[in-house]
Amino acid sequence: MYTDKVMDHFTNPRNVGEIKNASGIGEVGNAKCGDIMRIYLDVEDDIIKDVKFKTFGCGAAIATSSMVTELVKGKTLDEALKISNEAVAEALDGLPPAKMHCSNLAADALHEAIKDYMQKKGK
Amino acid sequence: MKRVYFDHSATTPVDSEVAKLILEYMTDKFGNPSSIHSFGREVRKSVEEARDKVAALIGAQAKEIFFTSGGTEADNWALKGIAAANRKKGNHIITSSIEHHAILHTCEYLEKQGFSVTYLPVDENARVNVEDVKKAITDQTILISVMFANNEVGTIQPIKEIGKIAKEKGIYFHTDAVQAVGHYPIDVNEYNIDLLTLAGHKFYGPKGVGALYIRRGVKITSFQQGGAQERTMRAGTENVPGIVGLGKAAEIAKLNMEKEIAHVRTLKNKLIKGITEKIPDIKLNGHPELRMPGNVNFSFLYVEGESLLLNLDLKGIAASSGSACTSGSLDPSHVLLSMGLTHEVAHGSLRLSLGRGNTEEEIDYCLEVLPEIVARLRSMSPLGAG
Amino acid sequence: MKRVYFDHSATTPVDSEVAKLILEYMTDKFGNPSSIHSFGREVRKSVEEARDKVAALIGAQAKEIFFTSGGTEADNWALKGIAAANRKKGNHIITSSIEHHAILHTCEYLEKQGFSVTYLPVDENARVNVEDVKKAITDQTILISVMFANNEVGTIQPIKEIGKIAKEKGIYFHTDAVQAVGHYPIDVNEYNIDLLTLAGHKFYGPKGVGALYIRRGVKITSFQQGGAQERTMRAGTENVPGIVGLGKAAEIAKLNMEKEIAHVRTLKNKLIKGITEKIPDIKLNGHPELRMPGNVNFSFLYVEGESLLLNLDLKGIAASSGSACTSGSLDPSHVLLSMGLTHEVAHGSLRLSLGRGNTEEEIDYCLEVLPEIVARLRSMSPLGAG
Ligand SMILES: Cc1ncc(COP(=O)(O)O)c(C=O)c1O
Ligand SMILES: Cc1ncc(COP(=O)(O)O)c(C=O)c1O
Ligand code: FES
Ligand code: FES
Repeated sequence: MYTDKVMDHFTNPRNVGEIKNASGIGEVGNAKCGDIMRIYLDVEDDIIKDVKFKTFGCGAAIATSSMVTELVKGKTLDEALKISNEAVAEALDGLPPAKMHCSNLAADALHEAIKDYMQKKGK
Repeated sequence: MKRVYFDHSATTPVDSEVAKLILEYMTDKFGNPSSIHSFGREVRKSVEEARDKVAALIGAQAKEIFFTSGGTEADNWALKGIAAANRKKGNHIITSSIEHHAILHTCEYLEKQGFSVTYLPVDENARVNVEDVKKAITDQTILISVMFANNEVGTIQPIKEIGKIAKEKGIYFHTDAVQAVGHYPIDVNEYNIDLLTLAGHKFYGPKGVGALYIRRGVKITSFQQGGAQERTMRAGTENVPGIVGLGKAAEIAKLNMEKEIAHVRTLKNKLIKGITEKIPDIKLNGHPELRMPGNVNFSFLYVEGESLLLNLDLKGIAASSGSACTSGSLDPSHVLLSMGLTHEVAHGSLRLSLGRGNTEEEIDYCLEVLPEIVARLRSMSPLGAG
Repeated sequence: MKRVYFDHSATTPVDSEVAKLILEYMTDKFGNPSSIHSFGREVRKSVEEARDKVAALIGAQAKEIFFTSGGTEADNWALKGIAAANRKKGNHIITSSIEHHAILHTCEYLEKQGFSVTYLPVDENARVNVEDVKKAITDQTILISVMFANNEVGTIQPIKEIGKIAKEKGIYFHTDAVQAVGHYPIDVNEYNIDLLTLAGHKFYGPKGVGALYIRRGVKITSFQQGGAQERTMRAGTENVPGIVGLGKAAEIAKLNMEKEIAHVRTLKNKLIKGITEKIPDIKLNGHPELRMPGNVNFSFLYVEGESLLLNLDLKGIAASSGSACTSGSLDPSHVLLSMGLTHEVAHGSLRLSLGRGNTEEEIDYCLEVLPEIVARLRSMSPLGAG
C-alpha cells in the first residue's frame, strides 16, 4: 500500500514537536476527513532555521508532514514556497491514489506557516 | 515475527476440518448436483446434508435455507426480493442507520426504484429503540430489516422485541445476522425472524458462500435467473465444496458454541480491562454488556485509526478501524457517527475482534505494545493535551 | 468399479495444483483483501495477480475483469446491467434460441420489465445465421448476446462476424463463453467482444467463482450493492481462494491449451468413429467441424435418454442427455428442438463430453458397453425397427 519511504517517515518521523515562540505556525486539514497538520517555523534572515510538526492523521499524513520538514530545513522562504504537495508525494516515491487529495496537505501547512510569519512581520 | 490475528469480524481462517472436506469435494467428489449419474448423486446428497446442518444452527427447517455466494448477496436478495414481490402491498421499508453497506446501499438502490425507507436512529450504545420501530410503521410497511449484531461495535439489537412487533403487524422481518451466526445462539422461531442472512467466512467456513433463510410462506422473488437450482429460487451451479464446507462449519459452531463464547469472552474482558487500566483518554464503543462476546472497540482520543493500525501491524497485530482513511472514503464510520461520536473521536477508533484461536499470551502481548503506540502517536498529535 | 467421467461440460474436477493453492488460501492466507494489515495486503495482491491471469487468457486487460460467483451471475449481470444502464438508448435485445437458461430466463425476466427480445433461430447444426443477426437489429437494439459455444451440442458460433456487425452498428456484444474459455483460443479484441462470461468449474477451476469481462467504457450498472469491492461494481467480500484458484486454472489452461485440444480431439474423433461404426440409426448432433474439441452428442433413435444414462451409470460411465427426464422439466432440450429435431429424437440424445484426464482405454470401454446398452433398450422399445 505505502512505499518504503512512506513507511520509513511514518515509523521514524523527522522533526516531530513544537517550537516555542515560533516565527510562524500553519495549520490545515479538518477532522471530518481525519487529517490535521500543524507546522512550526523558526525563521532567521528569510531562512528556515528550524521546523517542527504535529499531525493527527493516517500514515500518509504523518509521512508527508515529516518529509516536508526535511525538504525545507535550511531553505529560504522563496524556495520553501515553491514546494508543492505533489513534490512532497514524489519525494516519498508516491502515495496511493486515494491518499493524494485527502492527506497530502503538508506543503499547504508549510505555506500557511510562512504566510503567518509574513503577517506577523507585517510584510 | 509473531503474528496475532484480532480481526475475526472481517473474516476468519477456515477450520482445518472444513478445509479438508472442501479439498475432497474439489478433487474427488467434484460432480455437478444436477447430474443424474453417480458423480452427481453423491454430491446432491452432500448438499442436502449441509442444508440440514445450516438449518439446525438457527432452528430452521432445511427447506427454508437457500445457499448464496455470501452475506452481501443474501442481503441484496432479501431486500430486493421482498420489495419486488410485495410492492402491491406497500412501498415502505424500515431499517437502522447502522446496518452494513450491503443493506444500506441496497436500500438506497430501492429508494431510486420508488421505495421509501426509514433509517432508525440508535442510542449512544448503537442500539435501536423498540418504540422507534413501532412509530415508524405505516400501512405501507412491508419489511423491517435490523441487523442482529453490529460488525463494528458488536452491539446486539433487540431482535426478539422487533420480531414480536413485526409478527403482530404482519410485516416481514429480516435480520442480517452475518456477525452473530455461529457465535451466538439464534432461533428463528423464538425470535420471529422471517428472513436471515448468514455468511460462511465469518464463522470459520469458506469465503464465497452464505445463505438466506426464508421462512416457509414468505413471498419473495428469485434472485438470479437460469437453471432450476435451489428450487428455482437461486440459479447457478451449486458451489458444492463451499456449501459442504458451510455445513461443516455450522455443525462445528453449534457443537462448540458455549465453550467458544466462554473462551472469547474471557479474553475480551481481559483486553478491555487491560486497555482501560493502561491507557487514559479512551472510550469503549458499543454496549457494555449487550455485545458480541469477541468484540472490543475503543476510541483513543487525539489519535487517528489508520496510523494506529499500521503501527500495530508493524508489531504483527492485525486489527481494524472505523477511520475513513482505512476505507478510502472521506467520512469515518457511519456507525460511530450514528452513535453520536464526533468525527475526531470516530477517527480514533480501533476494533479488536477475537476468535477461537486467540490466547491469553496474545492479549498480554497486545497490552504490552498498544499503550506505547498510543503514547507515541499522541506525542505527535496537535490535538488534546498532546 | 471403473468410473469414467464423460461429463466435463457439466463440470470438471479441480486441477490438483489449483486445489492445493485454494487450500493454502483457506487456512494460511485467509485475510480479507479490504483489510489494511499484512493478512489483508498479501491476499489483495494475490487477487490482483489472479485478475491478470484471467485477463491474459482472453486477451483482456486486468481492469476489465470482474469476479462473480459463477457463470449464471455473470450472465445475469451482463444482461440486466446493460439493460438498466442503456434503457434510454433503447429497449431491444437480440439473443439466440439455444442459449443457456442463465441467458434465456434472464431475457424472459427483462421482457417482463418492458424489454423486447429477439430469439434468433439456428440451423440444423445449431448455428446462428449472421444475416439473421443483421436483420434483427433495430434502432432500439442495445445488446446482442450470443453464446460462444453451445453446452449441449458443442457448436461454435460465428462470434467474429457477429462482433464485427455489433461494432459497426455501435451495439454492445456479449458472449456467454462458459463452455469455450480455457478450451478454445479467445481474444476479445480480435472478436470485438464487449462483455464475456466465464466460469471456473468448466475448466478445472473451482465452483462458485466466475468472471464477467467488461470492455473499458461499456455502460453497465453494478450488480450487488454493498461494500466497495471490485471497484464498486460487485459488492461482497471477495471469494479469495476461489479467485486465486480461478487465476491458476486460467494460467494452466493458457499454457496447455494446444496440447489439450489435440488430446481431447483425438479421443473425440475415436469415439465418434466408433459409435458411428458400431451403432445403426444414430444422428450426430451439432456441427460436424465447428464444434468444441471434446463434445460428442448423438441421438440414438428409438431410445430414451434417461434410461441410456442410467444404464451407462451402472457401468460406471457418467454422461448427460438432452432428455426432459434428466432435468425435471417436461420438454426435451430447447437446443435440440431449435435444431429441428423431433421430440422423440431429442429424447434419445446422449452427450459425452471429454476432458484432459480421459484416456483411449476409457473410449474403448465406452465403445464396448454402449452398443449393448442401446441394443438392449431398442429391443424393449415400441418405436422404430424395434
Ligand atoms: C453485518 C454484515 N453484513 C453483511 C456483510 C457482508 O457479507 P459478505 O462480505 O460476506 O458478502 C458483512 C461482512 O462483511 C457484515 O459484517
Ligand atoms: C453455456 C453456459 N452458460 C452458463 C452456464 C452457467 O454457469 P454456472 O452454472 O456456473 O453458473 C453454463 C453451465 O452450467 C453453461 O454451460
Ligand atoms: S487521515 Fe484520512 S486519508 Fe489521511
Ligand atoms: S420418460 Fe419418464 S419422465 Fe420423461
